[in-house]
Amino acid sequence: MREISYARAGMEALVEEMRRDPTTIHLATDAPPSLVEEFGEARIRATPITENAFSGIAIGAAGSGLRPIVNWSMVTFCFVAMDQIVNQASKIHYMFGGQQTFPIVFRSSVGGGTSLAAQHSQSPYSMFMNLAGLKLILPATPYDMKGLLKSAIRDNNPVLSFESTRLMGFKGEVPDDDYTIPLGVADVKRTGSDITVVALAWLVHEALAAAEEMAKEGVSVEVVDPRTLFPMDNETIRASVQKTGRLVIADEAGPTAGAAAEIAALVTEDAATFAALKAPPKRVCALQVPIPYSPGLENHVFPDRNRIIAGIREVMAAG
Amino acid sequence: MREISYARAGMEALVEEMRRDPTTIHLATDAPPSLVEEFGEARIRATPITENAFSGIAIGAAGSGLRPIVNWSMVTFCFVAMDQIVNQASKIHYMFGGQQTFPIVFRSSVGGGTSLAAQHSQSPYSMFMNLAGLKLILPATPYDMKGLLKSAIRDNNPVLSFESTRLMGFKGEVPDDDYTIPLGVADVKRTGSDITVVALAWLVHEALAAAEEMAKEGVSVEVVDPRTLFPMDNETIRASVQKTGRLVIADEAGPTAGAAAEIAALVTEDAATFAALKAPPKRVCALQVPIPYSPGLENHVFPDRNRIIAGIREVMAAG
Amino acid sequence: MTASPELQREMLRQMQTIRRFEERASDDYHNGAIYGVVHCYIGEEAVAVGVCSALNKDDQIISNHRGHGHCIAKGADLNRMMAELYGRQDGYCKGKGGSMHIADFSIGMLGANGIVGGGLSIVTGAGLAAQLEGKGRVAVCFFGDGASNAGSFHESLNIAARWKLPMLYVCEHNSWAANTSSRMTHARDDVASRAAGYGIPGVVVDGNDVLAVYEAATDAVARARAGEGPTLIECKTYRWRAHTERPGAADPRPLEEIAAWMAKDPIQHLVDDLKQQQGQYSDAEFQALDDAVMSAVAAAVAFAEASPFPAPEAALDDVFAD
Amino acid sequence: MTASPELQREMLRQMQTIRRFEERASDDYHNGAIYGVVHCYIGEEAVAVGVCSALNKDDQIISNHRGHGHCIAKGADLNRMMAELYGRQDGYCKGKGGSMHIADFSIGMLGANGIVGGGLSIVTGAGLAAQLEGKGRVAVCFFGDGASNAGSFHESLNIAARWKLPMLYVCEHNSWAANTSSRMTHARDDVASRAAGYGIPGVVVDGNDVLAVYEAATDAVARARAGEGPTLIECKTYRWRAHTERPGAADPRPLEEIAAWMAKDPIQHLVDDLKQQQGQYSDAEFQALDDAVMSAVAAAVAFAEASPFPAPEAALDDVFAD
Ligand SMILES: Cc1ncc(C[n+]2csc(CCOP(=O)(O)OP(=O)(O)O)c2C)c(N)n1
Ligand SMILES: Cc1ncc(C[n+]2csc(CCOP(=O)(O)OP(=O)(O)O)c2C)c(N)n1
Ligand SMILES: [Mg+2]
Ligand SMILES: [Mg+2]
Repeated sequence: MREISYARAGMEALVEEMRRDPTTIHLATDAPPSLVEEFGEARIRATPITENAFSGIAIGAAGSGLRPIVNWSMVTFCFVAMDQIVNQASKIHYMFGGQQTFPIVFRSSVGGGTSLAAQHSQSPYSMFMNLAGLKLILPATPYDMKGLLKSAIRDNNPVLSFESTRLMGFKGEVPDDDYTIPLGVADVKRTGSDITVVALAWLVHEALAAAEEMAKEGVSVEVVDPRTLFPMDNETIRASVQKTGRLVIADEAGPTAGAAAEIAALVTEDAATFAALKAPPKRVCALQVPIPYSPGLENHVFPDRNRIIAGIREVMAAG
Repeated sequence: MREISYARAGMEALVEEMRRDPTTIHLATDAPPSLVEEFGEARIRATPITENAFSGIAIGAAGSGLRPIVNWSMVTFCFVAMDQIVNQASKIHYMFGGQQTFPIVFRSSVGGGTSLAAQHSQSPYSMFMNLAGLKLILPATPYDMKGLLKSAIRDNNPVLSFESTRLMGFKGEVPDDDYTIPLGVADVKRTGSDITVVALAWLVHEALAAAEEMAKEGVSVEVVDPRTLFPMDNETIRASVQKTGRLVIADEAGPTAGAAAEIAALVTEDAATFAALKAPPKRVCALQVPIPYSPGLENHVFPDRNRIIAGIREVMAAG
Repeated sequence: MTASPELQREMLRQMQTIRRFEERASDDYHNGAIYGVVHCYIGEEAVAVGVCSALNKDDQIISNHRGHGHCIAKGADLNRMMAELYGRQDGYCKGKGGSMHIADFSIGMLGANGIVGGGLSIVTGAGLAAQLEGKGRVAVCFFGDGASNAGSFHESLNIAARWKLPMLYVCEHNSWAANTSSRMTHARDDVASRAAGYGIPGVVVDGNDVLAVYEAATDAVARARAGEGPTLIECKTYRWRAHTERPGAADPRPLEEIAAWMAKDPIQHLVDDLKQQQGQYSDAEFQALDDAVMSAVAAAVAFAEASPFPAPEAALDDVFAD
Repeated sequence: MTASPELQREMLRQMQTIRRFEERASDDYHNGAIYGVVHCYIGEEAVAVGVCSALNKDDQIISNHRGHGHCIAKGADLNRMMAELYGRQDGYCKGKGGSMHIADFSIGMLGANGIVGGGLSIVTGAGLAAQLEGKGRVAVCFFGDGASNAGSFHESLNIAARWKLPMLYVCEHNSWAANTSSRMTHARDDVASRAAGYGIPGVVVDGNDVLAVYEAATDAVARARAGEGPTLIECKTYRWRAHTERPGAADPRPLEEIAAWMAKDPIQHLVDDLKQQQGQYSDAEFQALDDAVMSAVAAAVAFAEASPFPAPEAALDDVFAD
């Protein structure tokens, strides 16, 4: 099968869906020339730097029959638009009694590792998990990116697509034909029997590397990638932990009330899974600080395969 | 001791601290006449409806030697200002290498129960817990309100004060003299030996009522109120659970990646506490939906003493 | 364009309906049948009615927290509105929204909104959809003087002007935002003065003169349908009641100011106009109109009372669409 | 007010310093000694220098993502700037900030900022503090044409105008926001045209003529210190380089447009002025100036290289102040 990059897979999903459905439009501060050429300036809008306005415009356009795809570029910039996400997009279908659908995708890049400092190295997806009314995807491979983003564009609800900065150039197999991946279905990226690592985005790959390493020591690691943060595939995660009895959660975001906290909680509050646990679940996350600029500082903050390995060893030793 | 309301206690803290320190100023869309009368229009600013701008103004004023107190009124309105909170206030001390302090308090009311529907019934404090760089308080009594808010105003960092809508008229004992409550210290609101209920804000009172009820059945419930959400007093919570071996977490917000998830995770990831757990920890939270208007719907969404009791029974039965 | 006699009578009916509907809503709020919060539009009826009279059914509007007038002027069903206020199953939002969130997408009413300034960009998206559709639809934003200071005003007007969207931005300048006077918050009191910065017309109208509002709106709608872009219309008006109906809430507005504006009642204004223009309009005719309006409001209350409360578990529905 | 000969020479030195500093920063970014992202100000030096020359040390400024020029013009230490770009312990932010977050509160430089429009309200808070302090300090906001469309522009200017804050809002109109032309995004290209809506002066200046910028700023500062409120100054200028220094990034700007603006080099402009006004200014003198500037930049690099990288654990410091 052909290999394409994560970024390219996202672009393919976008272009194919825009071809498929003439009601799709694209809103971003940048109008990519290739899109303008194919779809025209009417559908590919270069907006002023007004994330708040163009996110709201997407909501109104969606409520008037279009299917907008918004690209915030970095997730950083969505905070200017937060009123439209929190107070409008997440609630509008519900508070109007379901009378109208609002099919919108909000894309953004997340994560650090490129010395862009605190403002431009954020992974705030858990902020949207506590809100009700948004679906959230966080793909870790080109294959997942394309399949999930297509599902997101076809979904009749606001979907936030968080896309890992570190993975933009990462290549993987992607079929030529049209396919989708349903939202809310986790993927077991590697099977194992001794310990489960639930990993997100870039850390899926670090977890796979850690698993490879641990295999040499005779520890069999299962790597589960939720892929969708809301709805979360509780069943797959719990089933894995029931099998292995041990859990490490790896996330590029900080731990506090993060996706990792949710995964720990959904595992421990389930009676059968709780009963199967041989050791306390462990979060391997970024340190709870803003992200610093200098590479040595930044590397110190982020988790990686070595910290995952240390986490696995700690949990294996604990029981 | 005299009894005053929760709202009054907040006002006393504000007025006393503004008397104490002439560099304090107050920014809100509403200039309360009593404040204008005492402190003048220069320090009590009625702003246009521009939460984004006046939150940013607070940051710049703080960086220029003032100590602003911002009142967003409902937490709903802070989403317009999110860029200033997430991208600026939480990171500015850190990203500038600690060269300047930014003492600011952002006050807002949280919670539901008054038929104000989805936009005006939010409890989104966990969104700020995953961010690094903000302190967060959530008082449950008039005494805690006054003591915590005073500490917040004296603190040299941005502090968000979340104040429970349901408790505004709630009365309790508050001493006449000046006192403060340190940030980051939980309060055991009732001691017990069979089960710990960690409860937030309004649900502290519901938990106390539930404890009273359970006492009749011979179940001894300990009620712990974290009071500060960041920094969280992990030690007090873990010590309580180590003693009781059982945990229910009661929060007016939804469970997913919420404060309740964090509390579940911080308890289960600690080896000693994990070892002491006799049953899975349980979250008793709002249903994961936007808040509806009609009272019957709204009541169905929120947790209360009955659901806490049901949660306690479930955990007691489990082990 | 001036309104035909029939249209003028229809405008009068709508304005009187808004007033009577809200008088009843206020009463029912105070006696506990309506929950949460109610913001009354009484005194400002000429704005919604004058503007919506210039629109077609498939044109779209968006409202703010003070939404009943906009709903009624756009043709919303009184029964379903009242049922929503009563929190009932047959309300526009199945009891999930209440006063601040009534919407009826089938008549182009994109919703009331609890966030000041929140609707400005949303309705601009409706304007974008109208432009792409190319059938001459227009989209209208109603917002207050308070909202005009929010960033979303600037962002939305600049975009609409640059993209030449078919839109009207209608500022209801009632000089107060909750308890804060616009004198405290506006560098220049005339919001219309900001239009020049976007290269679009900025028009100031007597917002208590429904015919003047109608004419300004008609011109702006023609401009929008012709592809010439948006217009900012500032209607000077006043609310008669406190910011919300909450009992005991402070209202710092000077009594003389309130009285002066009540003397400029938009309904009386149109009655006087009708009497003058068409000598035959009589008090009896107005009385008959009011009787009909009162029956319609009473019927709406009966409808609301007859509608069941939603089942508690319905709280779990409508979070996501299929 | 016109600048004295000494001041003009100082302006020249500052402009040349900005240019040489950034040429070096760009090189060092490309050879890997500087990380993340670097946005160069080259071509726009006259704006920062013209404005800051009209300020006192205790006046305050805020910058955006393109901040080196503002820092240098306000008097920042080249050594600590370069050390910050190098990610070192002795950098302005101890290596935590990098190019987009250099600040020096001791000289009234409130920071570069990675959020377009993010600084507008923050510096307005500095203006409020200056007003309350009452010592005649002013606060200045530098922002781009792109930022002028953000809601924070509107909110901040209206507040500053209403409160008569001692402020300058300086729009660096270089006709591009990243890869998007301002023709695509501005309903009216002149940002200064928006000032009227706030009842404040809106001035358009040749942003490549440092003396013209200085005069406009001097007038505005006088107005601000006199308690008459803010001024919006729009400086027409151009960046010579791509939006960022990232290798291979697209730059859709027409080559003729770039060339035309390079022919209007602000540094050459002042050199020509000096030669004309004061026949004695010579190429040799400029060469001497440039030599001095080059040594200062080289010294800054040496300082940066000598400074250690922060200890990894320092990442945990400075999250909260005591
Ligand atoms: C962003 C935001 N901030 C504050 C509020 C609280 N609030 C509700 S209505 C209102 C006043 C609105 O004034 P205006 O826009 O003039 O409309 P009017 O009520 O006069 O019709 C305020 C401050 C809000 N709803 N949204
Ligand atoms: C809110 C926000 N949206 C998008 C960006 C990405 N971005 C960085 S600089 C820039 C262009 C800014 O243009 P302008 O304000 O004109 O300044 P210039 O770069 O021309 O000096 C953009 C879009 C950002 N930093 N912040
Ligand atoms: Mg108003
Ligand atoms: Mg620019």
